[in-house]
Amino acid sequence: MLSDLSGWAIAAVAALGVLSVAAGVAVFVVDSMARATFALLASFLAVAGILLALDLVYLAVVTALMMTIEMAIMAVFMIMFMMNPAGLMPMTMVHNAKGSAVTGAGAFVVLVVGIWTIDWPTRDASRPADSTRQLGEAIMGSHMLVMLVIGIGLFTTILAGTVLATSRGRYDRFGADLTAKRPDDPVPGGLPR
Amino acid sequence: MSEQTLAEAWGLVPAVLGIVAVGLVLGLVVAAVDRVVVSGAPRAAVEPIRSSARLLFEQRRTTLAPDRLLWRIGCVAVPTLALLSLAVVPVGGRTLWSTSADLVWFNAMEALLWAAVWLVGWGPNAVHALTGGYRFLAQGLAYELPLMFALITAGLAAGSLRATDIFATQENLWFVVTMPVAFVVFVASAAAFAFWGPFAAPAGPDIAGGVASELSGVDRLLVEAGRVVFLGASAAMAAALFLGGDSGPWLPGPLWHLLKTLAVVAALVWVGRRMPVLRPDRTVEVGWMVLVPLTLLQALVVAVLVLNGFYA
Amino acid sequence: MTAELVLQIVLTVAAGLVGVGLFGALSQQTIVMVMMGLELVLNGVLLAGGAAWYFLAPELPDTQVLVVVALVVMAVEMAMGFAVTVAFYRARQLDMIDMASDLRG
Amino acid sequence: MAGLAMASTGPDRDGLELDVLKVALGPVLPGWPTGLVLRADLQGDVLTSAELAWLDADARPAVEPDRAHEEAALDRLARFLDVAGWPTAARDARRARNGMAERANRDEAQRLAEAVTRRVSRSRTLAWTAGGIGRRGSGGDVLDRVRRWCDMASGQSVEDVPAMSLDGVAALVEGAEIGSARLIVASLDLSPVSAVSAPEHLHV
Repeated sequence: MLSDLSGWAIAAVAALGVLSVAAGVAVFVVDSMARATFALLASFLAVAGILLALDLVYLAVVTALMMTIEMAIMAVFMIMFMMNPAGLMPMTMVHNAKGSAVTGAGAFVVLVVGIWTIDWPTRDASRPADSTRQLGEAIMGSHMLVMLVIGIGLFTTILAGTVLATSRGRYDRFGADLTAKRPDDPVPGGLPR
Repeated sequence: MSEQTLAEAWGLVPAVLGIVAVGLVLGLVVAAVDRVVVSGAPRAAVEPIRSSARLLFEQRRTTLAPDRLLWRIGCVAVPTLALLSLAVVPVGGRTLWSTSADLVWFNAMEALLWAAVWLVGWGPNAVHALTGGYRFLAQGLAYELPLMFALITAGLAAGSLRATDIFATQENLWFVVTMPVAFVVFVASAAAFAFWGPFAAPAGPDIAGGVASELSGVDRLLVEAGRVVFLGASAAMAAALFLGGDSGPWLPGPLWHLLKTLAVVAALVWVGRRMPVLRPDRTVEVGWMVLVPLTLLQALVVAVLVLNGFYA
Repeated sequence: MTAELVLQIVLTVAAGLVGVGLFGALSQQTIVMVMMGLELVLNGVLLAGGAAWYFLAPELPDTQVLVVVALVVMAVEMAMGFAVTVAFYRARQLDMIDMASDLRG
Repeated sequence: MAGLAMASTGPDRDGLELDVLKVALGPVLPGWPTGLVLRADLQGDVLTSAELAWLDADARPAVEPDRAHEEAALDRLARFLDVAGWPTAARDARRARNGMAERANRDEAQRLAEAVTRRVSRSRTLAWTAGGIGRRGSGGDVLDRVRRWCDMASGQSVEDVPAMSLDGVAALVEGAEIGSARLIVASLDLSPVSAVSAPEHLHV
C-alpha cells in the first residue's frame, strides 16, 4: 500500500473529502427519504475511502461494512415511519432552522480556527508494517478492557433494544401460565417447537 | 512481505482487465451450468450468451414514477460489487490487490450488495420489487453473521485475514476437514447473497420475480450478470479458503484451483436446484437460532486447535 | 505538500462533517433524521481519528481503538434510537420530536 | 408527481399503525388461473384484507377442453411448482403431461409422472417450507392439497373435495404474507366454472 502519501493519494483524499461533506449536506437537502439515507451512506463510503488511503485498511472496510448495514436498516425504518418516504411532495420538517445553522456553522468555524492555528507536532516515521495487526494486538492485549466494556455495552443494547421494540412477551406467546406447547405467533418460524 | 499482487506483477490496467475477464467467464460458467441443470438439455448451455445479447439490445421498460437515479445506481452497483469481491480472491496464486483485511473486504462487498439490491427493489416504485428488496434485507441480516463467522474461522486457523496467507497455510491439510460447518455455511450464504436457487425468495416467482420483476434490457443484464459473477467469485473463494486452493498433485496449481472452483459450482447448482425456494419466514429463524450458534461453536473448535498448534 | 498541511485539510473535512451533522441533529423534527445528523457528527470523529493515527501517532494503537469505539457508539446509537422510535410510535403513532414534549415530567 | 395517492395507515397485527397499500394481483400471473384478480390491502408484505374476482367470467368457454384426469392434475401441479420456485420438478411434470397428451409414449410418460409426483410428495424441503399455510377446516393445508394433486397425477383415486368459493379463498389468504397467499391460491382448483355454479351452501 501507500508507504507515504503520493500526489495521487492526496488528490484522492481531497476529492473524497469534498464528496463526503457534499453528501452530508445532501442528506438534509433532498426530499426523498431513500435518497437522504443513501446520501449519508455515500458520505460514509467517502470517509472509508480516505481511511483506505491513510493505510487503515481494516478500519476502512469495517466502516464500509457496518455503515452499509446500518443504512440499509435505516432505509427500512425511514419508509416504515415517515409520512413522505419517496418525496412525492416536497415538504420540510425542520424546527429552529436558523439557530441550528448558526450552531453548526459556529462549531465548524471554531474547529477550523483551532485546526489551522495549532502547530501540529511533526511525527516520527515509525508506522507499523501492518496496521490491522497493530489494532488486533492492542484490543486483545493492552486495550482489552476497552473491548470488554464494548462487549458488555453491545450485549446490553441488544437486550434493551429488544425489550423496547417488541410488544409481545412470553406470556403473550405461551399463555398466562406459560403452559402452551407451541408459541402463539402470527407467523410460525422454521423450527419445530 | 514477499508476496506480490497481480497489480504489481502485471501492471494495474492489465491486472484489472484480467480480473474482469475471469469474473465474466466464471459468471458465464455458473449461468451455463445452471441452465443445463434447470432445463435438462446440454445444449441450453449457450442460452446465457444468447439471452445476454438479446437483453443488450432490448428497449427499457419503465414504471410509474420510478426513482430513476437510485434504480440505475443499484443496477450498476450489483455487478461492480461482484467484480470487486473478486479482487481479493486468489487467481493463479495471487490476488488483484492484497490487504491485511482481505476477508473483511470480501464481507464488506456483500454488505454493500444489500444496499444495491435494496435499491434495485426500491427504484421502480412497484409492489413486487419492493417486497423483494425487503425480503433481501431480512435474508441478508439472517445470513450476515453466520457468513462472517465462517470467514473468520478460516482466518483464525491461518492467523491472518489475508487471502494468500490462508492459501499457503493449507498446503498440508485442507481447512474443510476441520471446519466443515464453516464451509457449508459459507457456500449457502453465498447463494443467499446472490439470491439464487433455494434462497431466491427476494426474486421469487411467488412475488412475480421480486427485485427483478421490473427490470428490462441492460438493467436486467447487469443485475443477472452480477448475481452469477458473485456466485462464481464465491465458489472460487470457497475453493481458496476451504478446499486447499491450488494444492494438488501432478497438475499446475492454478488448474487445481480452477477445477475445485468448478466442482463447487457444480455441487452448488446440483444440490440447489433439487429443492424449491425456501420461504424466508422459515429460513430466517434457522439462520438466527441454528446457524449463528453452530458457526460460533465451529470457531471455538478451531480456536482450541490453533492453541494446540494444530495448524502450525 | 507537507504532512502537516494534508493533516489540516483532512481535519477541516472532519470539522465540516461535524458542523453539517450538528445542524441536522438540531434542526430536524423526525427522530430518524436527528439520528442521521448524529451519525454525520460521528463520521467526522472517524475521519479525525484516522487522520490523527496516520499523521500524529502511527506507532501507538490508541487512535485506532478510538475509531473502533466510535463505530460501536454509532451502532449502539442507531439500535437504541430505532428501538425508542418503535416503542414511541407504537404508543402514539408519532415520530416527531416536538410531539414528544408531553413526556416531560 | 401528481396522480399518486399517499398511503393511509391502518391497524396492524404487530400493533403498529402502518401504511396500507391497495394492490391488485392478476389477472395474468404465472401459476394462477388467467382472469383471477386478487384485490387486497397490503401492509408491508401482509394482506390485511382480500377480495377475489374473475374478469370476464362470462366471456370464457364454460367447459374446459376435454382432458384426462391425470393430465389436468399434472398441469395444476406444474403451475404450483412454478410458484413454489422448483423449476426442475415443474419441468418434469410438464414433460409427463405432454407425453400423456401425445398418447404415443404413454408408459414412459406414466413413469415420469410417477417419479415426479413421488419426488414432490416425499420432499421434506417442500413440506418444511410450504407446510402449515392456508389451512382450512377439513381441506388441509397447501401441502395436503399438493399431495392430492400428486395422487391424482399418478393415477390413484382421490376423494372429491367440494369446490371453494372465492369468498372462502379470500378468507384463507387474509392475514397471509403475499408469497404465502400466492402459494395458497395456486394450490387450489379454481376455475370460473366452479365460481359460477358453486351453490351457496358450500361456502367454507
